[in-house]
Amino acid sequence: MNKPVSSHAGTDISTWQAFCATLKRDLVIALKRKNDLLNPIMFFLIVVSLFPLGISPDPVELSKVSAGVVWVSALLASMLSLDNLYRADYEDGSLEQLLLSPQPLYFLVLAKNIAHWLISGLPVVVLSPLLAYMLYLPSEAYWTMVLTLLIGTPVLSLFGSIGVALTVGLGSRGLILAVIVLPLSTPVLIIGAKAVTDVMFGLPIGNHFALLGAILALALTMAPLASSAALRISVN
Amino acid sequence: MNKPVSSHAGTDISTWQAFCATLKRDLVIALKRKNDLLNPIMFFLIVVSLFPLGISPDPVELSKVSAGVVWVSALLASMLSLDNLYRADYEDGSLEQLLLSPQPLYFLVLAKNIAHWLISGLPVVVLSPLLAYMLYLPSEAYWTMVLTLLIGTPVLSLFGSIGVALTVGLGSRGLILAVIVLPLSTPVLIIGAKAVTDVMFGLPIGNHFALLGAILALALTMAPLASSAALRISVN
Amino acid sequence: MWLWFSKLGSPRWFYELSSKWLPWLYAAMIVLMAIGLFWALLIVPEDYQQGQTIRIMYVHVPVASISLACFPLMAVAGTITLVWKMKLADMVAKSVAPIGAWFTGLALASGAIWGDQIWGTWWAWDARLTSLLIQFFLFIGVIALRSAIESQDAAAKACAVLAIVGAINVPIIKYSVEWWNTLHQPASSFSMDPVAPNPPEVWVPLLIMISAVYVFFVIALILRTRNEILQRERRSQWVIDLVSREKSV
Amino acid sequence: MQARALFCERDERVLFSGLDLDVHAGELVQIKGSNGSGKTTLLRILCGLNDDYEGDIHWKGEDLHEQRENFFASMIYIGHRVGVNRILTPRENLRWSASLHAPVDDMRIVAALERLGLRAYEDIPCRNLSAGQTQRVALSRLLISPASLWILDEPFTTLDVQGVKNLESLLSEHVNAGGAIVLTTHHALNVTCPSRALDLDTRRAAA
Amino acid sequence: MQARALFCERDERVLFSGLDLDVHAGELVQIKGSNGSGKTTLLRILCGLNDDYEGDIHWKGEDLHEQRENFFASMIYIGHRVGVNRILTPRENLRWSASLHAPVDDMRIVAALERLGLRAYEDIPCRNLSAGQTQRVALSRLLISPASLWILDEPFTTLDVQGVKNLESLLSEHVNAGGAIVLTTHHALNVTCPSRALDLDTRRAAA
Ligand code: HEM
Ligand SMILES: Nc1ncnc2c1ncn2[C@@H]1O[C@H](COP(=O)(O)OP(=O)(O)OP(=O)(O)O)[C@@H](O)[C@H]1O
Ligand SMILES: Nc1ncnc2c1ncn2[C@@H]1O[C@H](COP(=O)(O)OP(=O)(O)OP(=O)(O)O)[C@@H](O)[C@H]1O
Ligand SMILES: [Mg+2]
Ligand SMILES: [Mg+2]
Repeated sequence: MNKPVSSHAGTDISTWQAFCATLKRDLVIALKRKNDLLNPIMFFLIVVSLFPLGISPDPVELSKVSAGVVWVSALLASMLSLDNLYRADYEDGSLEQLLLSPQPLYFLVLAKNIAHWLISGLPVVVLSPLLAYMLYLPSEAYWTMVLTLLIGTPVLSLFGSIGVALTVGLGSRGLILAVIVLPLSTPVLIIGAKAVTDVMFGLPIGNHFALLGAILALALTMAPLASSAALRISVN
Repeated sequence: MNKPVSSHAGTDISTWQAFCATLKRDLVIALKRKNDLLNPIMFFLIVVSLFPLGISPDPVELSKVSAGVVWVSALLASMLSLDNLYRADYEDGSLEQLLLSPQPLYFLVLAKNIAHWLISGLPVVVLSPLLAYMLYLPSEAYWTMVLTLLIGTPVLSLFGSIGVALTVGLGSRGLILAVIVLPLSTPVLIIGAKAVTDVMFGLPIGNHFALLGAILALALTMAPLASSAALRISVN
Repeated sequence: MWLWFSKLGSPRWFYELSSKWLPWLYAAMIVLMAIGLFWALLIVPEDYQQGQTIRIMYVHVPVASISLACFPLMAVAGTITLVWKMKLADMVAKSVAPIGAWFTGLALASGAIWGDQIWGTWWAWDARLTSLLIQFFLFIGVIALRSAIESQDAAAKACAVLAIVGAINVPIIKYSVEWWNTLHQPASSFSMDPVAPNPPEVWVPLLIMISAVYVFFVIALILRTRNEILQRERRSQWVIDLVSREKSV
Repeated sequence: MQARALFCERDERVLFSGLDLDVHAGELVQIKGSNGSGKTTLLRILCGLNDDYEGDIHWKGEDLHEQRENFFASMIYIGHRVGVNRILTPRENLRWSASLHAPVDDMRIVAALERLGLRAYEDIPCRNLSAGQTQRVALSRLLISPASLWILDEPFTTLDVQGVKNLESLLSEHVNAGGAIVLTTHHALNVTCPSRALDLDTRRAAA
Repeated sequence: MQARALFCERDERVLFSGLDLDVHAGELVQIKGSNGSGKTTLLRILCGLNDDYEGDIHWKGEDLHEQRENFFASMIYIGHRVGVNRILTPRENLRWSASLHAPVDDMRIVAALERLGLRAYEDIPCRNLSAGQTQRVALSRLLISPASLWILDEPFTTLDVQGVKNLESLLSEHVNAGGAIVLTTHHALNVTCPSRALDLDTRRAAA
């Protein structure tokens, strides 16, 4: 453990330490509530398995829609888990403490977003091949699906964070969040699902990845700023 | 306004008054937050339109999956709006007051469930034909879809209520709720979606309706009891 | 420049100035509407393919083009709100959201009616249609957020953030949707051919209708904003004076 | 109301054991104790919200569990979480609270709010009230309820000096009219009615 | 810290106008006022959480908005919502709070908790703590923070008699060591340091 240092607002070291501490804190909270770890996966699994039930168990039919279904489910799973991102902190006052930190809010918000992705996005990515198998996705498309999800889910977390930050002070949540976040996420969904479908038809997909990467870069730089601004407004 | 009456625990009149007051209260809260009214519909609309984006815009493809997609979206919309059912009351202590009421909890919980359905289920049913059109559902299946939704969505609210009641005391929600509620709701989903598909193929569907009706009757009598018990446990 | 800017930010100044503009705008709208409608509905020849339904174009295109302009406008107003904390900008932003939603809804509706006539379907998952639908959702999101947040100041800033984020995304959405659907959709039947191949007797009235609807849009925006000004400034002296003057007249 | 041989532990720490508590009509019982000594836990056990205990609780001579509804009809509990919806106005909140027991007319609601100094705030959403005002809305319930037993967990929190006095006189009135009160507070109570204190700390020290 | 000509209204009710408030090092300022008089609002404005006001606030001679980070580095705020996560333990909570300003070692965290009477509760999830214990966890932050200005909103709520004394001596120590404190409370403060009161009610009555 490091010695008490006198605080120098925004020095790199203390910013880095605050970043790490925030990341660690959110991960510890998630670990303690084991649900948080299990739930995104379970939700993803359940939603994906609703489709064969609702649509048809026919392999040919399913394989045609599988890419879309996996992607839509990933989107919904990510969005549902967003609710936890700032809510508890808002209710117990931790969010005020975060806003009153002398460290740049950008990094603290980024740390929270990364933690959220590690808890809810990454497991979905890891689990996706299994579900793709269950939905008869052609095996040549597996890697594309995993990779698009790997690039796409962080974007969902980052965009989603803006929506949660805007709505954290409101009484009713859940749905208003969805109404704000889902439209913003459509490009990622379209590109991601299309890449997987294209691979199934043997089409080139370099373009899709370039696009997804560009969106991710944009989201990484801009979204935490928007989230920070939104948090300050919500806590007012 | 009626005169102050001395309270006789559980007399029919005061139970009925408590039922009405609770129903009215929840509706007023929803009306005051206009979002609560709009959001289930918007969510339903948005989720339904995610599927064409993820799957394919092709009418032939879409019409095959349309029944399943509408049903799955209705299920998700109903489930997401569940979060509001007891959460706010738990946080501000109103739930404790509800539990300490001398009136039978069954009716109070039922009133809350009915209010929830009126706010989130009914609009979805009303809107479903429009979405069915956008997904190219064959027109002969419209009525079946609306009717199955009309019987099915109350069941979703009632079953969902049990899940929320069980999880209302927990820090993280959203997902754990989904994990508990979705499996409970699959029978309704399967039967509802199958009825619609069967009608598209010209098969008889009387059976499906009988089943749905039976489930609804069961849910109406049992689910509020289970919710009541769950609430007592959660508040402990 | 700065003086002008801060003057523009004063709701009162805007209110008084717009009072002077409004009669002119009404006149312009009536004249343009009359000419445009008369020309479009009665003079323009039937299309050899589409028959009378071509006349829907004179509603559809202006409405659609305005609905596209609304989001950027809202984002600009939002930026001004956030950066210069100008109250008037937020009043404009608040007023433009429902108008934008309505115009987007009208574009969707008029397109759907037209589509039913010539494509035989009310709806198709075509690029343009889909991206407009998503933009409609975004408008609803902004309106929902505004009505959900109670504090006026917080609502203003929150909606500004959402409008800016949305405005960055609208082109991305549009692009991704366009590019998504080119594979599956036969371009010919769904293409919204530019008016270029058409003769001037078709596009001149269209231009007139576009300007008429634009003037209508500006009027609606000004009226809504004035309404908002009166509501927010209802306790300031000049509004009280104004109201008492109106009453005495 | 009688409680006999109550025993409760949380996290393997015994909060109280063999605790006997009798509450009679016309009496105020103040539960004292340092932070974490188990006051809130005790109150929640008494009012039937917490089942994690051993021992018996009787109400009018009969076991509590066998006549929950009768008990609930004549008891009112206000806890750390006050049970005031933030979206509804004080008036609407009270109307609903009342209807759970016995509906009352609007006059009484307004009178109750006025008595607690919330005149002119009847129709403002509770989220726009300050901490103390919200507490007052909750306390107004006492005035419109027919309950004879009041169970109050730190009812004085966030009240200002005037509010504290007001509440104290309210408590005295209720007890003098034959009601019973169990409450916790850290502040020195100043009431004009028969009152008694139970100190959980000294009990434990003695044990 | 200086505030000049503060003006704030909520729901069209003017809470204060033309309010001047100077807080100097080595001084405790107690904001008084009845429920709903605007104490919480004033504190939140002072600490930069609330922007809905008119007027200027200066910190060390410069405008607050232009040096937010410096100000945040030497200010600590504890409000009605105390900022204690219910799942983490007191130790983890404090470690994170500290790291937002300047990380401190575990020894100091334990010492702070001990000083506030939470020995043996360091590693219990905060959800299992009583209301007063949670408040104490929040107050421990004061001891591990390098901040010189403390802004506290009703810090005495739910504390027991011992806890109140403890906190009062803590406040006195801080002020005597050259710190500054702004706080609200409805209870009669008993500190051994220079202190001053600002009563929002009498100000408004005078206006
Ligand atoms: C629901 C259905 C429809 C929607 C949502 C829709 C939407 C749009 C949009 C957003 C524009 C762009 C306006 C601009 O760039 O200024 C537009 C223009 C246009 N639309 Fe539609 N449209 C629909 C149906 C149709 C149909 C059925 C036709 C007839 C073939 C049509 C013909 C046109 C034409 C000719 C233009 C002008 C093209 C241009 O100036 O670039 N639209 N529509
Ligand atoms: N979010 C809000 N929106 C509008 N008005 C509010 C809001 N919060 C508080 N108010 C109003 O502002 C006034 C002051 O509230 P504030 O919380 O500052 O009071 P306070 O002095 O802290 O009272 P208490 O002693 O009860 O905590 C109250 O009359 C309240 O009705
Ligand atoms: N949900 C819980 N699970 C386990 N232990 C708990 C729980 N809630 C409280 N405790 C423990 O029970 C003890 C008593 O808590 P209680 O809330 O009854 O105290 P209290 O006397 O009301 O204190 P305060 O004056 O701070 O409100 C505390 O030591 C606390 O750690
Ligand atoms: Mg307690
Ligand atoms: Mg306060």
